[in-house]
Amino acid sequence: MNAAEELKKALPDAVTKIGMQCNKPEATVKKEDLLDAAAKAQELGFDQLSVITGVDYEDRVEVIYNLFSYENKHNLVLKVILDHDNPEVDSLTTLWKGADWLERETYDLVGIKFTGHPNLTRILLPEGWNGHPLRKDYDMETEQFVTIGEDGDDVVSTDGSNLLRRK
Amino acid sequence: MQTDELLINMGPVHPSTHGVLRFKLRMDGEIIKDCQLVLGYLHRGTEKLGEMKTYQQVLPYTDRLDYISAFPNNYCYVKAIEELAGIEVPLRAEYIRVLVMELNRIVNHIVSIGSLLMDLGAATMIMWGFREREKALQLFEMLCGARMTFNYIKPGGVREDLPEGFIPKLNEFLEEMEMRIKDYEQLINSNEIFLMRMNGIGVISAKDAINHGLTGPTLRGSGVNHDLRKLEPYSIYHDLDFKACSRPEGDSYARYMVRIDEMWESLHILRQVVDTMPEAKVISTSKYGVAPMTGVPSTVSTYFPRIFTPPAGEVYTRIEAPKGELGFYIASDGSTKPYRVKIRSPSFCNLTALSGMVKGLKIPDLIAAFGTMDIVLGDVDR
Amino acid sequence: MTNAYELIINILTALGVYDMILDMFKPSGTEFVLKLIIVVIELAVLFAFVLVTVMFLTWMERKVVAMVQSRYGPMVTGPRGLLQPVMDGVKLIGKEDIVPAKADKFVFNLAPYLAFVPALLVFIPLPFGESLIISDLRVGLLYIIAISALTPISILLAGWASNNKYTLMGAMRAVAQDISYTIPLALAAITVVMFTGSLSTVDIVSAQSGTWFGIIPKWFIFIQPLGFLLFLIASIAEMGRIPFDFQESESELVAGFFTEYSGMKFAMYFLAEYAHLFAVSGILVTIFLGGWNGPVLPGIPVVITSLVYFLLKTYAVVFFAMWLRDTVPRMRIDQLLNIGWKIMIPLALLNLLVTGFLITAGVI
Amino acid sequence: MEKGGFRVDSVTIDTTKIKPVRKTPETAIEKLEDTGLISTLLAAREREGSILFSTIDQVFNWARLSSLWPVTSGLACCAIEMMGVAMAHHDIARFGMEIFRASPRQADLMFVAGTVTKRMAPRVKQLYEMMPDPKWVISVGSCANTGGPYHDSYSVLKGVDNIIPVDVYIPGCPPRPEAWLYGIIQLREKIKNEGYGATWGLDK
Repeated sequence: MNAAEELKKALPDAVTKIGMQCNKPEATVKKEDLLDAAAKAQELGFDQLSVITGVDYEDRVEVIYNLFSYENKHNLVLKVILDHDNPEVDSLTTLWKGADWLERETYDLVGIKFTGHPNLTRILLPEGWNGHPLRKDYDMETEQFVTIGEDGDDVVSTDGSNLLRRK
Repeated sequence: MQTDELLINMGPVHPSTHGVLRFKLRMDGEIIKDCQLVLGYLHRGTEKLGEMKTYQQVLPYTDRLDYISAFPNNYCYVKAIEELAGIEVPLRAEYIRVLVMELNRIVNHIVSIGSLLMDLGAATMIMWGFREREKALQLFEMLCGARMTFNYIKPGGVREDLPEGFIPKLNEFLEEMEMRIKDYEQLINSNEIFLMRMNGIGVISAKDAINHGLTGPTLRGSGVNHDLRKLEPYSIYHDLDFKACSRPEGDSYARYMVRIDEMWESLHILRQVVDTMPEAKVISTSKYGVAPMTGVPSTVSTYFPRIFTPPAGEVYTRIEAPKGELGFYIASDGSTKPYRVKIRSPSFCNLTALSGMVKGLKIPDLIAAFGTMDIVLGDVDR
Repeated sequence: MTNAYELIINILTALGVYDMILDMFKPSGTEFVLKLIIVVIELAVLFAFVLVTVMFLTWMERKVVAMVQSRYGPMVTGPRGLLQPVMDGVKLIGKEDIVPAKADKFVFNLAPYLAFVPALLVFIPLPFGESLIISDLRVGLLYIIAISALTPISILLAGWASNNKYTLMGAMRAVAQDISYTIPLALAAITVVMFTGSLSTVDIVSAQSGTWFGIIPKWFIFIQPLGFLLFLIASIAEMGRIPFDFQESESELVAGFFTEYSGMKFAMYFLAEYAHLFAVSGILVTIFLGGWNGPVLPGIPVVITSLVYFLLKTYAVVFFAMWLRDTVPRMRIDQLLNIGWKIMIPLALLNLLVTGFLITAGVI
Repeated sequence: MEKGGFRVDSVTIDTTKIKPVRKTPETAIEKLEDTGLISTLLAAREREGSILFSTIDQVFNWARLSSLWPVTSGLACCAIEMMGVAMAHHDIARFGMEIFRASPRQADLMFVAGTVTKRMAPRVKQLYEMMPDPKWVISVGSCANTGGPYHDSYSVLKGVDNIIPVDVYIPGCPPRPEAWLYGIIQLREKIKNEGYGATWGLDK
């Protein structure tokens, strides 16, 4: 019995589908039950949250959590499927501190809101950047510029006139 | 005595932030009360570019993530594709891959230790280190013509077989390196001031380290003996005799020592690889490859399609890069371009723990602890 | 002959021109003008000497570093890069002089001079050789320690006036460091004074002439090894060099207290730093390493041999400081202060006590 | 020239080739011109800003090209090669350039070594503005020159010359240390031929 099946057995309502991500067991979880499922997984020995990936599938948004158990050397993939226009899911920062930045990054680039995150701000792009670049409908045409505001923080604008030397 | 808090902006241009990281420090005199990290000054949009290029075109971008050790990046990406498409890799190619990756690990640790010492004020170590690094780079150059950004490992194998005279030169390097690591140890290990600066600085417990998602030498410095080369042996690591190095203290000195130990282990691995390397071709001819041209020896690289379409699906692959666990998540929709490339970079995840580690310490400690995290900004910001 | 002034007069007399010159001034009662001229010449020679030394030291520093790090160092400019410091100087003269908008302009401009002048003044009671001394002050050692202690004021002014957090922190560190290391420095020097009974540098040097058993020179390093060690460590801390270069500490505070200085003012700090390095090494040589004493060579005037001995010894100490810089990392400021207050000062006091006891008991 | 200005390369004019048209001099000015002084002066002024300064220029130019202190500012991959150039094997200390100043106030030269992202661009510009005149910029690597492999990206500036004037471009990704050294030598050549007026903005 692999880890996904175990999780399904423990939480039959939360896990909607089990399958494989290439060679890793994968469990698709209802988005309301993600926190429970993750806590259960942590109980099962999955102590490392390797990565959080957000993928924009144009009709839906998927968030994929890759977990690993140092003890049993098992992999487990959790997946939640979110609404495309308003993707929102519980934050896992209470379980893994490492989720903090990974979630911020996913929010920054894919635009997924993690409810309950202590400091959900942009991390790689400056605050005020327009759009989430890894969304398929991101506008690549409009150039955005950054200038230094007060206290060394960034100010985003589409007008680069005080930065560029010539037009 | 109550004094006003001092806000200090360290970076993005600062000599010891290893690039363009920025610390926002709230200070009470010299003591750090709060350390906030501001990233993204080198955010180049690699993941978006990954969606815009074909599979083979993405490969050069992986070189530029962790630009000190590019081979593992290459390899991890290629491994993801190979797992996705089910490409068989010839054994000799795997040996060469491991060879270059371990060589790169040594280079990475040299640079890491060197820049740590430079941040502490002793510039000699980095000069010595770069002297040896230059020799390793010459080996890389023999192999693929590039010094830092190799684009050498490709789906199905490696670009070229080892050139003539490579192995003798490598042996020479290994012999010299053995002597040099001893030199480094003599210069640094027992230096009283170095010990004063490193011992008990930036301590993180094993439990916290795992919870923060630390990996690589940074994790093993906390006494967690986890190494993906051992846990999930990939390539030919299950055939090799080596041990995962770890230290129980969890402080900066432990992390530094793990790196020194790993250099010895890498030398050990390299010796084995050189001794047991089989003769065979270095690029796959199965499924996506095309049979070699007539008259060309089978060991010479053959044509591998520039544009190919792996089946639809998702894959997440990870390896033990010198800095920690490097992962590539690729979602394919069956077209010539990846639908989504996600990079799990070790530097990014390791850096998560820093602000907790340095609370209550001083600026020089921040620099010492940060130096032992061994990050590269290209890897953090992608 | 006791100092350079008399040396010049003696040379002029030997040349037979002194009386002639004196006659030119005597009738009008303006001998003091002649005196003044000679003093100005003396100081000009000293100034030129310091400048050339500093330039040479920067070149030497870069070469020594290069040597340790298996490099060449400056090679292109002049033979073996010897003209490099000159070029650096000329370039710095031609740089734009930036005063930050929010800086305290008067203090900002004043501070570099305050750093440079004490660095020059220290040389006044320094015996470069037999009778090669500008002025043999009776409180020479005290004077040197007092003048050296002026440097932190300049640093503090610079750090404060720049209106930059890094400079301020650098300045604070420098002051804390200087204060805590001047004490062991002085205490270590006092043990020597207990032997000589005089603060005059000339007396200290002459007390070290001669040998024991015809082999071991009577230097104070052999009587006072602990004092020497304390003085060495404290003086390296005073010079502000690695492992104690907190005022600058490049990887932490960008460039420390002179982060905001550019052009000539930066060059002033550069000059002051190296002049200080040379001066402190010279003082160390004077107090503990026998000053200009050395084997007398027949046929060569003592003035010359003594100068050579002095410079040789001083450059050896300077080389040691440079060598140290290339091998050890920087300490942390609190560790430095800990060592200063908790180890160095008690040790220095103990050394003083033991020495006093031994002298009273007549053992040494 | 627009505000903020970019540097114009100094023009080298061979004074020996300038010959005034032979004509019988009548006025005092014409007589003076006949001696060739004015044309020489004009040519020198064109070249050096002022004839008085030409010798001083040469001394200063020599000093400047001999002691180019770079500011420590690595941006990306090329920064590692910058370290490589500074280290034992390639050793730019030979040119007197090993004094990497962390403070831009004391630097003469900026290596823009690596990708300039949108977020970093104002900082690079500020760093450049903080450096005292005369100052030079070497743009290193494809990213800094044009955006390079990241030209298509949403967050990368397409060439650092969009924000600051660049003296020498070094191509490569990243450039080999030999290429760096060649670029440095090119800059030295350029400084050698610079006029007083040009570097001090007096020709405007």
